[in-house]
Amino acid sequence: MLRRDFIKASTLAAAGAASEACRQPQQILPLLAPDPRLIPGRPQFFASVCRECPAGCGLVVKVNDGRPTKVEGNPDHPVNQGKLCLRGQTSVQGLYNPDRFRQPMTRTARGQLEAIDWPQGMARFQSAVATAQGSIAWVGRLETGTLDRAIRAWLTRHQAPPPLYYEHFSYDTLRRSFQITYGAPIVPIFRLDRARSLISFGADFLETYISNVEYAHQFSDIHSLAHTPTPAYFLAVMPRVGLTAASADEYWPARAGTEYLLAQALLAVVTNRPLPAGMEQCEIPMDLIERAAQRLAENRPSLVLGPGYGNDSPTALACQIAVNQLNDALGNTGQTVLPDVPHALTQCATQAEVIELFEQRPRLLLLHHANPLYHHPALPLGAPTFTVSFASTMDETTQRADLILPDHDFLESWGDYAPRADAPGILQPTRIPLYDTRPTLEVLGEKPAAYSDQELQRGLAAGVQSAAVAHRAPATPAVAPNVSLAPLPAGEYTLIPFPTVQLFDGRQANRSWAQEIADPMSKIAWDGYCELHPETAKRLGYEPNDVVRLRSPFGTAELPLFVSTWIRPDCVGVLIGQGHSNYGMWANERGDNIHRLQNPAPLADGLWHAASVTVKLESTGKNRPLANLQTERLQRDKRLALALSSKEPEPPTTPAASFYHFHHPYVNHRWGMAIDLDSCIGCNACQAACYAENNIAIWGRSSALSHREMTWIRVEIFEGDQGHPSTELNPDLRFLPIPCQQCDNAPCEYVCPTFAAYHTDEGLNGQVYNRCVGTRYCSNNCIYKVRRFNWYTPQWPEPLNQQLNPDVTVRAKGVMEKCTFCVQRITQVELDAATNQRPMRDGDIQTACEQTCPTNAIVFGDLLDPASRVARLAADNRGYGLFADENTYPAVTYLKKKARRG
Amino acid sequence: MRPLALIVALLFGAFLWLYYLQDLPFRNAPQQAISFSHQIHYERGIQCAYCHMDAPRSTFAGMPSVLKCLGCHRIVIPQYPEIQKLHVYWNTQTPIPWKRVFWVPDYVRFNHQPHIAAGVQCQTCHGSIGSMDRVRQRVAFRMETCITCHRAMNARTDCFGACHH
Amino acid sequence: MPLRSEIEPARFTLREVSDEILRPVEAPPSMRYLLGLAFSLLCVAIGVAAWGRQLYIGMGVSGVAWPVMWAMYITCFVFWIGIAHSGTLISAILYLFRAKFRPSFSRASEAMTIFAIATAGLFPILHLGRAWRFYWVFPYPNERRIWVNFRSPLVLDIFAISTYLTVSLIFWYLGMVPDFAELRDRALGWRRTLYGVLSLGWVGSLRQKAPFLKLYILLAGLATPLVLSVHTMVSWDFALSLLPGWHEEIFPPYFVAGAIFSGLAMVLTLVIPLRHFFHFEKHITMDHLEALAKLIILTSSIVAYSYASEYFTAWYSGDTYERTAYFLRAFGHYWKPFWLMSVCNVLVPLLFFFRRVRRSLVGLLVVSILINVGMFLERLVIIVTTLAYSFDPGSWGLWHLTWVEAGIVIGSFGWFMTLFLLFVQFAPSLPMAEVKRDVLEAKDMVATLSAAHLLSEETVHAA
Amino acid sequence: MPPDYFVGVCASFADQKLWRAATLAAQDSGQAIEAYGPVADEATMRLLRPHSPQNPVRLWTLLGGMFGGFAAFAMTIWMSRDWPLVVGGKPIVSWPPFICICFEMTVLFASFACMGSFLAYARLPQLTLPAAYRPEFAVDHFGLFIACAPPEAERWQQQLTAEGAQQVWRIENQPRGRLALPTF
Repeated sequence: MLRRDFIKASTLAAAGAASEACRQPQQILPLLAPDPRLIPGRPQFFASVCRECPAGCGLVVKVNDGRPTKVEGNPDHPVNQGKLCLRGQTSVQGLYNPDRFRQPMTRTARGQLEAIDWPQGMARFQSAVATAQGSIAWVGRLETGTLDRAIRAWLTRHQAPPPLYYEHFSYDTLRRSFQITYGAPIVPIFRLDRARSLISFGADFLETYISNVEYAHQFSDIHSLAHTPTPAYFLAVMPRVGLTAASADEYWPARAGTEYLLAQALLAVVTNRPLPAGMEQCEIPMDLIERAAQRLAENRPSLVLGPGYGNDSPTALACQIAVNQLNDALGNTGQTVLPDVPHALTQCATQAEVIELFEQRPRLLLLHHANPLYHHPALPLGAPTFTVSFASTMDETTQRADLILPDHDFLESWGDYAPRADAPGILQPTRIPLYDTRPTLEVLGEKPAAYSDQELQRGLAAGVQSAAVAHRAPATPAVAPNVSLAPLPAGEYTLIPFPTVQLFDGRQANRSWAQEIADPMSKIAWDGYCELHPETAKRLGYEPNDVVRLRSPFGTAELPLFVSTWIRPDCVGVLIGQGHSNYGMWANERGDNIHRLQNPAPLADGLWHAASVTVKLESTGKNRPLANLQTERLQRDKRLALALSSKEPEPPTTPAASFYHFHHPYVNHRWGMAIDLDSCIGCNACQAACYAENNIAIWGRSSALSHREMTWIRVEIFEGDQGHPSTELNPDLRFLPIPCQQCDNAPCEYVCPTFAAYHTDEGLNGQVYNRCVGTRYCSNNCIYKVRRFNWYTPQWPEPLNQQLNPDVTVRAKGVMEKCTFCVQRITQVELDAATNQRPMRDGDIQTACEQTCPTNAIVFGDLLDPASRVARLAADNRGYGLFADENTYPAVTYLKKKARRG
Repeated sequence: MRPLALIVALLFGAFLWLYYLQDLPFRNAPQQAISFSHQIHYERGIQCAYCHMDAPRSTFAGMPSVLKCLGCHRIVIPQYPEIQKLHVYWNTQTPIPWKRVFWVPDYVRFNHQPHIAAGVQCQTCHGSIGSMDRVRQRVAFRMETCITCHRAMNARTDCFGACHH
Repeated sequence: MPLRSEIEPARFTLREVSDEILRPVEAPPSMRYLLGLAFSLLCVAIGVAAWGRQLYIGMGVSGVAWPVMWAMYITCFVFWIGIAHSGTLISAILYLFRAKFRPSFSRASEAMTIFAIATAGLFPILHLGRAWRFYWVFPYPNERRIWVNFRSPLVLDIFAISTYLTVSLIFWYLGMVPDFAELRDRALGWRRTLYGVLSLGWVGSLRQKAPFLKLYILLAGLATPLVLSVHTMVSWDFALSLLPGWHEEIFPPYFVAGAIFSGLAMVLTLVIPLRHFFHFEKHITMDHLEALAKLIILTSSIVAYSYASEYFTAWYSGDTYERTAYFLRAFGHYWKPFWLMSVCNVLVPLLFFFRRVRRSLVGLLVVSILINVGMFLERLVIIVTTLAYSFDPGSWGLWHLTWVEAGIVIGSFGWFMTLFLLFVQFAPSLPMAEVKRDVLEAKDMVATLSAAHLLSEETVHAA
Repeated sequence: MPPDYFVGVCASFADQKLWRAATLAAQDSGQAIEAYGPVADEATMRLLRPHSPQNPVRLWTLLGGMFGGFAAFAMTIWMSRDWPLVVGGKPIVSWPPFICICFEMTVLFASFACMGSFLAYARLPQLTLPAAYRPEFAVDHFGLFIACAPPEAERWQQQLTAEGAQQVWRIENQPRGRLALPTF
């Protein structure tokens, strides 16, 4: 007789109180009219284009019951081929940003912003346009296609100058150099996948340079052992090792600003002309330059990229021109550099034009998703100018606006965007608008020429249209401007403002995922910081986490210090993207805005340069602890991230003999994963996809300070290993993504008292949330430390709770959680296969991290099926298990990185 | 001895309420927006799948749209007061706020699709809805009910893979 | 020739013994006692407040984080269980050995055992993330048809601790039944009813004393292996894991020796003030305290040997994980507690080799308190440094104390002292039956020896 | 055989040796007696041997222990097999950890049996005290009660006073009040 019957039989009078169940039953709202496409409970998928940055990757948005929950790359889109970077994954948080405008607002006489309704808003807008009589300025984000045509038509109708498309990374130097060498100021298309050897003089093409997902994908095709037997050779020449230089085969720490000498030297060697004067300034031995030039000549076609935003010094133009001439001399133009296929960024206004526009103080300024005052704090904006902002969230510039007519988020609106001619993409709304916002097209009242129906249909289905473009021969080469570099004054350091993959130009600062997922290189979360070499820090007497005041001729900024060997001793690196004062709950108070340090005016060559400033360092005596999520960078002899040693191939680490040879009775599947360390570039896209898919909680900086982030797959970074230590000239950096290893002999399972952790019949290490009482012994005993604990009850500020994935349980306070190999995706595919009576093919199931990894480093599959990719990779001689000698039999196989040549 | 027994009874009752009785929804048959009677419709030969048509293809069994009700009730007894309520909902284009009777906690991933595919009858879990005027939960949605059936039909009883993920 | 201490009790009469031992119980509580009780109740209030806050807000308020998921709570758990073991050692094991100095400590240390387990028992519930579901660790039949994982060291702990509490409770309470009987006869009003109920109607008749003695010897026999097994299972909480620094074979004997070592120190810390305030100097003589000090030297040497063997095996095994773990335990972030622990546990007890220290009350008290500080730190160091510096350097992290954890630790000490003070007030701190037995034996011995003219006149006169 | 009725003679000795001798003599006389004393020591027990050669508590403790051990093994194995979950690559019935639980339950049930048998044989808990019991028997005097009909009581009184009893008095059938209220 079951216990409950026993209770029923002996229940005392207390049972009378069981009237209405005290838990309020939920409500079910049916549809008004049946809709054949909408199956409640099943997700729908809409194609769109990501507008998080000008790269314009294709999106497939998963919508659960009318609310988008996850975005993934569109496999058919030529730019990103199904992949997305960290920023792309956080675009869902842009839609559900808790700090979005709910309705139009206007500035009252007292200077306060107060809410108004749309008719009032439109009336004030019309009156402002009328009084402006043509002195109208449009400063908006880069737009192409319909909206671009509408804006230009509207401006010409009001006798106003054409719009200025403001992007802080506007590649002014690149366009000016192309105007000099090829006659047209364009941003070209780079084809990394055709290059046999690659040199970058500062372009961080794996992080923010033009189209980082496309380049990451192409870079992996030419550089990873998994995709090519003869990997290409990549040399990075920059004063600081960023995420891009971390994947380089060779790294020259050239003195900031002397890159142009190296480019000219390479050009001289390739075209055997005399070397330029002053080569000793760049502190790079000549034999290295000869060898690099020889390697460039042998492996054709090659590709040489110019300086990026981080080393956009006064000599950047000379360097870029030398790079263009080098590409010409090596015959790369037309092969890997396509100067006559302009990227959409060509339409962007240069920084100088924007600065000059703000000086003219137009009577009416229209801001469309642009935040120039954050990047140029010194710009004048005030009294005579009536500012109308179409931004969807408050930012530094909109804070000074007089009228705010909030635009839809790009996931709620129609539109189209073509990063380049042969890859236009169409945006379509994935939900009814969250708030009382209106698309800017409607506010302007323009009627653009519509797409034809079948174009629209094809575009909506595929999300992309393809059109062939002819390549044109280059114009006559021009002379390089003579420029010289002043020696660094004593006590001053070159400022290197480096952008990062998660914050871009500061646009994604109010995304909790972008802030919580640690910076790929420094592993610091939730804070802006400055970076100094250990010698410099010791010489100046600074300790890590001390707050240092950087004083430049134009302003000061106080930032906590992070000490790392990946920057030249005479430089100080500052992370850009943080330092917002009025941008939202997660973005504010993350350190000072470093753009105050930069030179607000353009230099003599008419271009605004980001890294044209040297700063003095002063200690402030204050201390601000940084949330460093990985303090230890040396893996010692722990055989974590291994490289193929050039000596004899080491035997694969096989588990030691064991008394307990208990063989799991796997019948149909044993899920496993293979992670190729040679492909992994450490961009953390997998972490963002995992946060989006599995409802992972965020608790902010104070929790990150004590290591309480909840990431299910952490990417660790190591410098070399016991065999070959990482030196400053050749930093051998290795990224190691660690999901749950789903071990067969899982140390976490036999210590759990309530069977919350146990082994499923399909090889997964199960974590049953409702059975867990929170002893946390499983996390202690896990040698990979992949198990995380819910310290508090997770909060999702309204409306972020609409982003929660209905297929995954939202965990409560006091419960352990860990990577589940996206078990909700596994069971859904298994169910569909079972109901349709068809076998499951390898690749049917893609975990969230595998799906978005730009370099295909992660492969998921069934280890029992010998034909599956993961089974083949598991048997690869490069394959090894993490801590395999501890007899945990992990289901994740890591593939060794190739030995570092250089 | 009198007060002692009372205290013991109270304590025992509190324990029962806290851990067992409070979520026994046996008696609850919430008053719905429209007092729809399953019995009348079932007797006229309307099968479950006619209104709840998403059961074989989704986690959620699906609710009939307002228009589907109107399909018949535009003609069948339109003047009946409950049907008048239906017309009011349709004219004001507001969905009918049905109160949920059968629910499982958030940590249980119940999916109708495999159950319908395995040929489980609706009455097995939802009780004889066909004979109910006001829907009332007869079978307790507790783990014991599910596990007994899963073991009998040797369906998948893997805690993490099947239900709790 | 018998030891002087053996014939010392001959001087007292049985009534004198009864009056002296029962005086604190029957006298109204002194102001000092009430002050002490109030202070410990305040500490308990602090502990309850801290735990309430942790329950309401979440485990995040305590200092534990990733990867150090256990810290102060499990340290307290092992510390208090350790204290409990020496109580059983004195009352059970020494009873089997017929040790002469046993009666003077046995009741106080048994009480210490019960209250230490009662305190330790709180921590397995208190450190849970979902403390309100602690009963899921017991294998009770439930409608979910799910049982408990008997392979988990935590479940072994549950069985061990509950058995140990039950057996010690039986042993302690039945041992006190004769004393309650005497108290019943002397008390009036509600105290008579209380002691009447507690004495179960004991009258000291032969029919009751024969099975009583047999019960006492059997329970002592059962408690001895139980003590060793309980702390072995507590040490398996760490030894059954894979972590370098926990996964050592020396742990069971090391933890048992450590437990008895810290327990003896706690007995000294409790008995010396008890003896002073309640004037039991005649019954708990300096010889008895010195016997304890000698036991402390023995157990301290075992603990010292264990430290040395841990480091030797780590070095000798050549395993990189072990070497890093043990090197960083001594020179990592937590080097201060480590070296303080080593001094307190290894060097300080060496002072007991000097007779002057062994026989001075202040010396005994100071050394015993330092030993307990050392043993508390030892558990903390074992737990925190192993978790902080485990296999993967990328997952190294630190633990920092927060006021919630400190509040709960203070609460646990307050809870223990409250129980002990209540015990001292409501029950005799010395087993009167056995003290009287020693008095009678001493008198017989004096009688036989004086008959054989072996004793000097003044000792006979003093008896 | 315990004296079920409360009629007889009771004596109070100050000296343990005299008390032992008197009790021994009374035992030899075959009368139903009951001896009281504040001290429980092995010597007296061996001398007076109030019970059968073996004390029954030992047998019950052994039985309890064996039952506990068997119950533990049965419980752990049955529960592990009732819902067999594979954990950490260990077999379903992994008996090494089960042995620990078996040992703990053995000690637990042995203690319960030991306590139970002691309370049973000592006939505790009793709500009323025997008439012969005096408060000083728990402090420093030793008592001896001899159940005898009134006629022989006189003889026993002389004998006891001869043997050195400090005080001797007659007990008639006076049941005590509730909760052990000994008279002074």
